[in-house]
Amino acid sequence: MLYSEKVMDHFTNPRNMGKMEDADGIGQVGNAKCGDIMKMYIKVKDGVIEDVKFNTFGCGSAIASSSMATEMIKGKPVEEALKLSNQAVVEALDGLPANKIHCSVLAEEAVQAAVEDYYKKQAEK
Amino acid sequence: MLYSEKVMDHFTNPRNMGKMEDADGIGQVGNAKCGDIMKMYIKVKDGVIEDVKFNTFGCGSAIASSSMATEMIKGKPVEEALKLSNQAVVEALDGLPANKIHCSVLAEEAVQAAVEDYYKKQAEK
Amino acid sequence: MNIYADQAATTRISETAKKAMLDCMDKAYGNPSSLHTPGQTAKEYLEAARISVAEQIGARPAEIYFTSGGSESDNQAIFSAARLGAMKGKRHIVSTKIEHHAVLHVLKRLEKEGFEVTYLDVHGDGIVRPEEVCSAIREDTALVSVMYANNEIGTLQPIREVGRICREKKVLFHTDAVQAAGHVSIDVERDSVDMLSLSGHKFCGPRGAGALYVKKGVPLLNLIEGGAQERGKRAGTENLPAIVGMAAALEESCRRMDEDGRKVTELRERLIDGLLRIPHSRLNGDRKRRLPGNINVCFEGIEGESLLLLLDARGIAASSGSACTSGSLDPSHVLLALGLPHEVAHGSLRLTIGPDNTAEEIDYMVENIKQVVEYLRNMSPVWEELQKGERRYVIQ
Amino acid sequence: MNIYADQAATTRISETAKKAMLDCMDKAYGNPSSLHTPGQTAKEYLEAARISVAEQIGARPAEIYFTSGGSESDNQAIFSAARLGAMKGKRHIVSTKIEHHAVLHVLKRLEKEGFEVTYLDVHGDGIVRPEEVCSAIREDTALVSVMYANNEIGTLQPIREVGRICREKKVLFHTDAVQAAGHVSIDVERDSVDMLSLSGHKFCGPRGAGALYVKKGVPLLNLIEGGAQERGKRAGTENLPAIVGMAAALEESCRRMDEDGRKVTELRERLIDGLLRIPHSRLNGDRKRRLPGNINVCFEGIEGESLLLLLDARGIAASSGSACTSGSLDPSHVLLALGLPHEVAHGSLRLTIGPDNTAEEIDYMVENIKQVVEYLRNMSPVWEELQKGERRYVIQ
Ligand SMILES: Cc1ncc(COP(=O)(O)O)c(C=O)c1O
Ligand SMILES: Cc1ncc(COP(=O)(O)O)c(C=O)c1O
Repeated sequence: MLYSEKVMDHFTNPRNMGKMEDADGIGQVGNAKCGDIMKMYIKVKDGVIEDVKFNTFGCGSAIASSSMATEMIKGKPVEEALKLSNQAVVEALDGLPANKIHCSVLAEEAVQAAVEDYYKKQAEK
Repeated sequence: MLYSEKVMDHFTNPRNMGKMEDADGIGQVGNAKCGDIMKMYIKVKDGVIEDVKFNTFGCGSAIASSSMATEMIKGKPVEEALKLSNQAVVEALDGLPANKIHCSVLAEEAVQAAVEDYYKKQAEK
Repeated sequence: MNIYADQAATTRISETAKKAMLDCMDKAYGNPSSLHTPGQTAKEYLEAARISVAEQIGARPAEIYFTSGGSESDNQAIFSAARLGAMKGKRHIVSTKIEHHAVLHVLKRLEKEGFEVTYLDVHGDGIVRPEEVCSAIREDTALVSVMYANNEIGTLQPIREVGRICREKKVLFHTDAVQAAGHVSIDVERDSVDMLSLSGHKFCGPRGAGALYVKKGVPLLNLIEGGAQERGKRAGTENLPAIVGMAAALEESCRRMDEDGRKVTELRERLIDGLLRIPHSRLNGDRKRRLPGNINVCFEGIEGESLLLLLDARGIAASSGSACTSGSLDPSHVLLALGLPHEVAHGSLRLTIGPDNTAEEIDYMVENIKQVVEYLRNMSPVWEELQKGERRYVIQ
Repeated sequence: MNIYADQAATTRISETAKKAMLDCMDKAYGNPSSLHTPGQTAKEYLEAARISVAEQIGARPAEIYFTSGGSESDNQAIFSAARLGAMKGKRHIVSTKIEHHAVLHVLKRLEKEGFEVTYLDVHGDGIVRPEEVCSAIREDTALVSVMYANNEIGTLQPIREVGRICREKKVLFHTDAVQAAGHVSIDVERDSVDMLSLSGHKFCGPRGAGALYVKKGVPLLNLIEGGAQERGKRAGTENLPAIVGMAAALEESCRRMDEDGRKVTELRERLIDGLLRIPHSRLNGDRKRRLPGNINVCFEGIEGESLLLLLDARGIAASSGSACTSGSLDPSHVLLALGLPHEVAHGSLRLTIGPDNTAEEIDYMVENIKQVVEYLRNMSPVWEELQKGERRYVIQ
């Protein structure tokens, strides 16, 4: 198979998929021209990511990477979420094809963008 | 098939094959280096080829051409035998592959050589 | 339900072709170059296949060269024409923006060697304009190469007109008919074609056999040097079972062409009608002038690979021009040539069907594609932006 | 009795290979480039075949490129090495006088392009000398290409030694192992080979599939441009059933190599003994260092094609290096390279046998060849001259 079982599982049954109306932080990365956009929503309470949602326009591995990333940061302190690396996502997915590694990078960036947005909004408060 | 049925018939059941001890004319053409030698023996009585034999070192079409040529000149006046053309041999054989036409030329030449030898011997008498 | 709707990628081998192959393995096991009976029997099979293939495209047997497939045929035709052209100082080639990679990548390599290539536009409908071929031809044009039918969007090119122009201008004309052969009528005389490529596995023949038609009198250089097979123009022990299978498949496809074509066109129309009912979808390529079995649509706001994989999970085998399916970053050069923006081209779906597909399957596909498109749009931030008016719809 | 003794021309496909092909047609009908399940299943078959072929020659799967056969593999290997060499100013190639046309004709074309080729002698025994390879290598040598086993006279070349020399001298080494694969042990590591060609139909696999081994790190250029198949190095939809059949056949041949080799060698020796009892006959090529199944003899005073056809009439399918079988004027370049004069080379007979041949068949062949040789000598004016002492025997 093109993808590992883990990837196919997260692709066909994505976790935390959907929008979030009252997000504390929203990050969107990628662009439609390149075929991948990820949008990540986080809800933070006491410095911990209480809830997370994502929306993705992209291929199977983009969707699976988003899904896996949300699972990996849910319940974690925001600082820890910031440290999420794309390698960690790839490993958690039992690997990605070489030409799909950029999807995991996008997931890492989406998390970072959401956290940064959260920080910004906190600062504005 | 590579060869027509006629060629195969003359190749597998060559007519007039063998040597002739008391030949009135013997012709030999071709050379072993090129892979074809034909030797033709004729017995002439009253200007008519009464008997003819051949020996050939060569491929299937060389043997078939020799055989056919002997049939075509047997019982014919020597002058007529001299007119035997390679095309006539090819036609009588229902054709030869393009790269085997030289075999029929060799047969024509072998007949001519035998007749010339006969003339020469006659002149010497 | 399991539906194979990717027949442009490769077809399942027909029973006719398989039987012909097995018979050949059994009875014609010799090497056609051998003089003995098993060899000569093999030779007879080979020449019978040549006669049969020639007949289906209006050619003479001596004008058919068997190759390993469409790519090899394309490579040999174009490299040969280019190299022979260069000897006469002709280093210009006319082709189109929507050729298969087996043509385009050869042209790219020739460009690196100093050839100049004019890639003709195919406008919004995916069809090249004969008059543009005409005006692109120059004094130093060595070759015109225009495909018979496109593999992604199925558009039929005006080969007869292009052929006539090339004949008039005395320029060599090659056509990649890999997608056309066995599906639409081909006649090298009527179409004024000098060289034509075809491939067995696109019309229910086996993989590993193709043919190159080269008009009598047109010189041809080898791509593969060696033995004297194929009149010295293509070395290598002939893949006889596959060649024989290809000939049988082509004969059958051509014999059934009218009947199958009608049936498949009807299925295609039903499928297109169903899919275009999905909002913000469009058909790629002219609706009429296309292969009977080709449907290529774009759905705005979603990406093709994920669409494809979800359809596969529902038993539908399809294809996409999405960048993600090719391992490159850009989506299909064919969809871009139609003028589609990248983000829309990413959302393409190609369904290629044949006479073995049924109306029931069509309806199943329409229903499931609708559901999957909806599902993916729901998770797509692009779709969200489109709906909110933050992004403009490209497909109305 | 019907005896197929031309296995070096092509083998009959084994039941194992045929079964593997049919299973593949049935279950792996998709295109390995497609993302859907039928495509990915096909991809799995393809990669399993790659692993299997790699294993049999001691290579890594990523070092195996599937092609359409031995000729294509040879062409790609040599053209690639030559073109890459030329970029570094290396325009000299070392090869032998007895290579197959798929190598020789590529070298001839390269010579026309300005390359210089040293064709090494093979002496009377048909075997190249490693020390002569060594001294032929120059600063500007781009490639050494020495076949593993000769197709006409079956001689095994000292590949291990040649490989070691090339490795030491840091020169690229290609070997045409088309006749060797599946018949004698090959190990690309042990043999220090950089590129190796093989062809499925020479070891009871199907026609239309071959492989090119290219050592990791050795660059490779395409012969066929287009799609990204075979990691971008060989375009064209993979001939999957044939590839899978080839892998199955190679696995089986290698598994049975020792046992079959012993059996076939015994048959070969019995056949050689029988034939050499015919007066003025000789074995061509070293008697020991030869393929298990190859017998090549010359009979003085007769011509090969007629011998061949008469044997065919008696049910024996054989081959000859006679000029007449090739359509050229000169007999086999291999026999001439042994130093045989033309007239003797014309009288050659090649019998290539396999494990399916029997001792009974061997005896039948000996008896019938004896009769036919006698018959042809009786009608041969050359034989007459030899017997009369008007011509000198070449073979005592
Ligand atoms: C030594 C050798 N090399 C190359 C080839 C070419 O292989 P193929 O005919 O499969 O292309 C052959 C057989 O014909 C051969 O015997
Ligand atoms: C239009 C076109 N040309 C060429 C090819 C190449 O054919 P093959 O894959 O048989 O080499 C294909 C199919 O892949 C095609 O669709």
